[in-house]
Amino acid sequence: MRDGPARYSEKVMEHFKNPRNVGEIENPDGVGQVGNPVCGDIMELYIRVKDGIITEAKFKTFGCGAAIATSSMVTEMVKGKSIEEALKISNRAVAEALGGLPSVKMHCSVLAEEALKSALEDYLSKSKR
Amino acid sequence: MRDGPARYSEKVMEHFKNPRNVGEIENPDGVGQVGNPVCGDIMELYIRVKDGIITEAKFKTFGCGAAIATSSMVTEMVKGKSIEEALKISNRAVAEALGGLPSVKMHCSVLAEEALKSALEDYLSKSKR
Amino acid sequence: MKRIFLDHAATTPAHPEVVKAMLPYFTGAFGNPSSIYSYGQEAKVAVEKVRAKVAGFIGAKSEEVIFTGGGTEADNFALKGIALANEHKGNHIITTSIEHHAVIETCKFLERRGGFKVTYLPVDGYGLVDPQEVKKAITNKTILVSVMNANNEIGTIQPIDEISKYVKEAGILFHTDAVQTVGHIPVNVDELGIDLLSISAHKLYGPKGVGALYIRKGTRISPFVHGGEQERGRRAGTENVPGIVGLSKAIELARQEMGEEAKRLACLRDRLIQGLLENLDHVHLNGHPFRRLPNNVNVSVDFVEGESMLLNLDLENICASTGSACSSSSLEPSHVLRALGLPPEQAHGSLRFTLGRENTADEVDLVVEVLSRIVTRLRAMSPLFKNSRVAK
Amino acid sequence: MKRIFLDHAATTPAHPEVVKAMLPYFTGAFGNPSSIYSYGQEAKVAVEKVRAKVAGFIGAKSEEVIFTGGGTEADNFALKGIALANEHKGNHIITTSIEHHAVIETCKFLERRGGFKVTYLPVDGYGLVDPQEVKKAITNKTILVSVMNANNEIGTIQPIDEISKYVKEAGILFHTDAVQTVGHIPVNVDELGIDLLSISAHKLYGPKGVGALYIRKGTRISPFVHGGEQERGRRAGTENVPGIVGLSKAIELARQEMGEEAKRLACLRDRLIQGLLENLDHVHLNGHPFRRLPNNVNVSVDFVEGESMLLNLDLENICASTGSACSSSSLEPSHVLRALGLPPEQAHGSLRFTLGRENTADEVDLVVEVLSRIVTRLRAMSPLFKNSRVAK
Ligand SMILES: Cc1ncc(COP(=O)(O)O)c(C=O)c1O
Ligand SMILES: Cc1ncc(COP(=O)(O)O)c(C=O)c1O
Repeated sequence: MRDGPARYSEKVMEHFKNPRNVGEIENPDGVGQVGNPVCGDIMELYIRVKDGIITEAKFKTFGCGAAIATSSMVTEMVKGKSIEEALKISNRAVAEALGGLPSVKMHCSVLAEEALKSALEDYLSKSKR
Repeated sequence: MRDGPARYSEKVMEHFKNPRNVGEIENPDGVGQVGNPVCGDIMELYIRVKDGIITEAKFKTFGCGAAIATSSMVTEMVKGKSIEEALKISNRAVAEALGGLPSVKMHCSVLAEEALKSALEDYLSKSKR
Repeated sequence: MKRIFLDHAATTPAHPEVVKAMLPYFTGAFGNPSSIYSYGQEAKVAVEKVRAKVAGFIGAKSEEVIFTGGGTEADNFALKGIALANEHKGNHIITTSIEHHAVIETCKFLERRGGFKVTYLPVDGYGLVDPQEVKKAITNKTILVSVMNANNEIGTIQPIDEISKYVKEAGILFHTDAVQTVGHIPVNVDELGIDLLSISAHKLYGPKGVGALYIRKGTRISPFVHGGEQERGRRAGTENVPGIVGLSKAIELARQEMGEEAKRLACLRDRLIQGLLENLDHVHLNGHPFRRLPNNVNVSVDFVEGESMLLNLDLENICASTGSACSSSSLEPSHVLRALGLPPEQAHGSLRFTLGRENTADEVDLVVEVLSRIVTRLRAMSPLFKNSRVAK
Repeated sequence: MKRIFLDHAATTPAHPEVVKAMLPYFTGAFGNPSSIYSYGQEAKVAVEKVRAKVAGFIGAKSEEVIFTGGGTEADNFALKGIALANEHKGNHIITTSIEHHAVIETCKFLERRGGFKVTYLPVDGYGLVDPQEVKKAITNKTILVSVMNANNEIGTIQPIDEISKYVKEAGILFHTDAVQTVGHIPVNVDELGIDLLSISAHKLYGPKGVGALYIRKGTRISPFVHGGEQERGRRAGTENVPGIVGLSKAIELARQEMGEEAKRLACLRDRLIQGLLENLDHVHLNGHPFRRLPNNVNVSVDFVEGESMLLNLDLENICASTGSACSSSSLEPSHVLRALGLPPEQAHGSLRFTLGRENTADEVDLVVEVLSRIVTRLRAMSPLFKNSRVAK
């Protein structure tokens, strides 16, 4: 209990304290940006794709503890996955991987899913060109 | 404080604990009875009169602490007084002699005044006959 | 002389264990449960833990218990909250004529200002509500029935489960004021079949100024205290964390001790009743001979007035209570005793002794002895006593 | 690492002297003030003695102070009680857009269910209410004006005395929520010219779950909690005697220490504000530069969100608060910051530090240092910060 508010799981706090994959990718193969300042959460998600497999993922996030933790988690989850597999990652999966989220924070996992989808779509539309 | 509820003065408690003139007078010169069981107070006041002076006064009372104390006090106050003087004894005077009464208990002093008046009137109407 | 406290229905001392449990939350763990840092969340965790304990004790789920500022607030919340949330369904409430003022005055307020009609059911000579009367009183406008679990003056325990059958049949919400029962006799919301239940901590060796309202899941109720989001939006105001912890500790102790204690108290109660009836003439037991709280003794002593007995008892360090008008500012004797049909003199001559944890058989015997002396003395100055002797 | 508590506007620890003063009333002197035996009357005497103390502190008479179950209840009582007692005169209430939820939600309730119209006055960029605006808003239907003495989030102190002139001129009742001021800065009901004033004990080193409402003599007000005759019929429910004694002790301590302490806190406050503004770019002070509570610091830190700063501070044992949406279940940022006209990012990036009795200059310096580190780290992962650098 001493290392985080009761409502966040240890896993959330762990990712919040040591977020993985913070930063940007230069010339990424896909970028997603979701959220807006009005509602208090903005996520940017960058991916690098090689032979249909996501080899790298990074994020920048303005938002609460859950927003940062879900960003971190989703970038971890997506690495090594095919585009198809990545498209199947749901917000619930992200939340579950974090040991659950308080109900008022579930929207952060939705944002993470949307950021990922948006990056994947960006990649797909670019690769179609 | 330890010897009585805060709301009763020491004097009230003293008269309550050691009421003066409890009892009846046989063949009294005047009797007053006021109050009724519905409102929880009944006072009977007996007087003996000699040469226009009240020589003895006794009471019987069913009622609260204040009712008993005012009965006791009024019988004390009336002794040695002329009828005329006794008729002037007001409920306020009784309450004051007791060091004051809580406002919700002022009606007990009214009852005492009425009991006295009633006993005096009884005496006066008897002596006219 | 040691004080003999026989007014546990009015209030109880906080158990030393209760105070001990509360202490850390005043100064050390003083966080506000609404704060998101761990310090506040620790307070929140404490509150949620004890909420589960309080809920479990009455067979409820955690989320069905809302903490309040006392039993009176719980009653206000229940009645006003249900009335407001359900006025589109109807404007009729059924209660009894012997409820605590917290229920009666709230009902009167709803009549005066809320457009509600309230039926105040009569009781029989023992203070019992007839379930059939409840059934008969139900109309298609009835939205709530409120019948207290046990009466605070005469100790009569109502047939709540029987009443609830009729109330449930009609699909109506059922509230019970359990301020005098929780922690004293078993109370289970499902067995009683009730939807709302009021608790007050200071009646079960907990602190004053804390209570709880049980609200069955799914019950539509409007908040009574508006403001912040505390208690999931149902009761605003910074949680009284030490008080809530104290209530829970009191309940934990009751869970352990209530069974044995109720038996012990019932013995003392019967000893006191018997002692009074045997040692004094013209004394009547008020309330039900056996459907009564294990700690309640209520008698009427003919020819003497209650307050004067009380004061005399007080002078001998015995604390009791009376339904006499003289003890209230309204100058009316207890509405409960009047509802039993007691003649005014008997209502004015009532005395209530409510036993508790520290009382002993010796104390009970002493009270009988002391009261006999007091009554003899007061009767000697009572015009009613004289008349009664003349009449015989 | 020692905890640095900088959230005294949320709650304060009870002062050890307060706890000490309360203790006897839990177990020893536990009588019910409504009981007529001396034991209960002793509790009553204690309550009346401390009532005089509380009243004296705000320049009121004893009988003008009613004890409640907290600040929220006091606000509910004031607004609903006045509304109900005066609805024959009019149905309009004036308040501000930066009141505490206890006032705002109660007003919304009166609008929704009581047929009242409420004007929520705007404030300027510092959070100040313009007395002229109050004057303009008054109609012949206005029965009550409620403007808080000082705001709990941004610390801005309102010109209550100036406002009250217009309110009094119009013969209207004036309520002020003084939960954040009583015990911290001088508050006198006559100097402020107000008719009703809310107090909460746990904001001034008293216990949680106790408060008071000042009601100027002669003010018509309906009870909020119905039931027994306590508080001369104005607030039913067994008095929380220990809590009331605790509130009074807290006030006694404030009377002695407030003057010096306010000066000390104002120094710390200014040190913290200066430290933050000097050590961090893109930080703005929210609220008024000098018309503010001596213990309140509220800043917006651009490009980072409040909860994430709070959590990081918490990890370093520093307790603060934020107006960010993320800390509430409504997902809206603080209504107070929005009323100031702050853009949403700045509202989301707000931090409140409220100082108290135990805070030191060293702690303040440490907080500046720790927060600078945290902000640098969080900005490094913020897409807004990057964009801002690009934009320059
Ligand atoms: C039956 C009953 N209901 C309600 C109450 C009110 O509880 P509280 O004193 O906690 O306000 C009491 C006691 O006063 C009571 O006996
Ligand atoms: C300005 C203001 N009003 C009212 C309240 C409510 O007081 P309480 O927490 O005692 O219910 C608070 C604190 O929460 C406050 O800061």
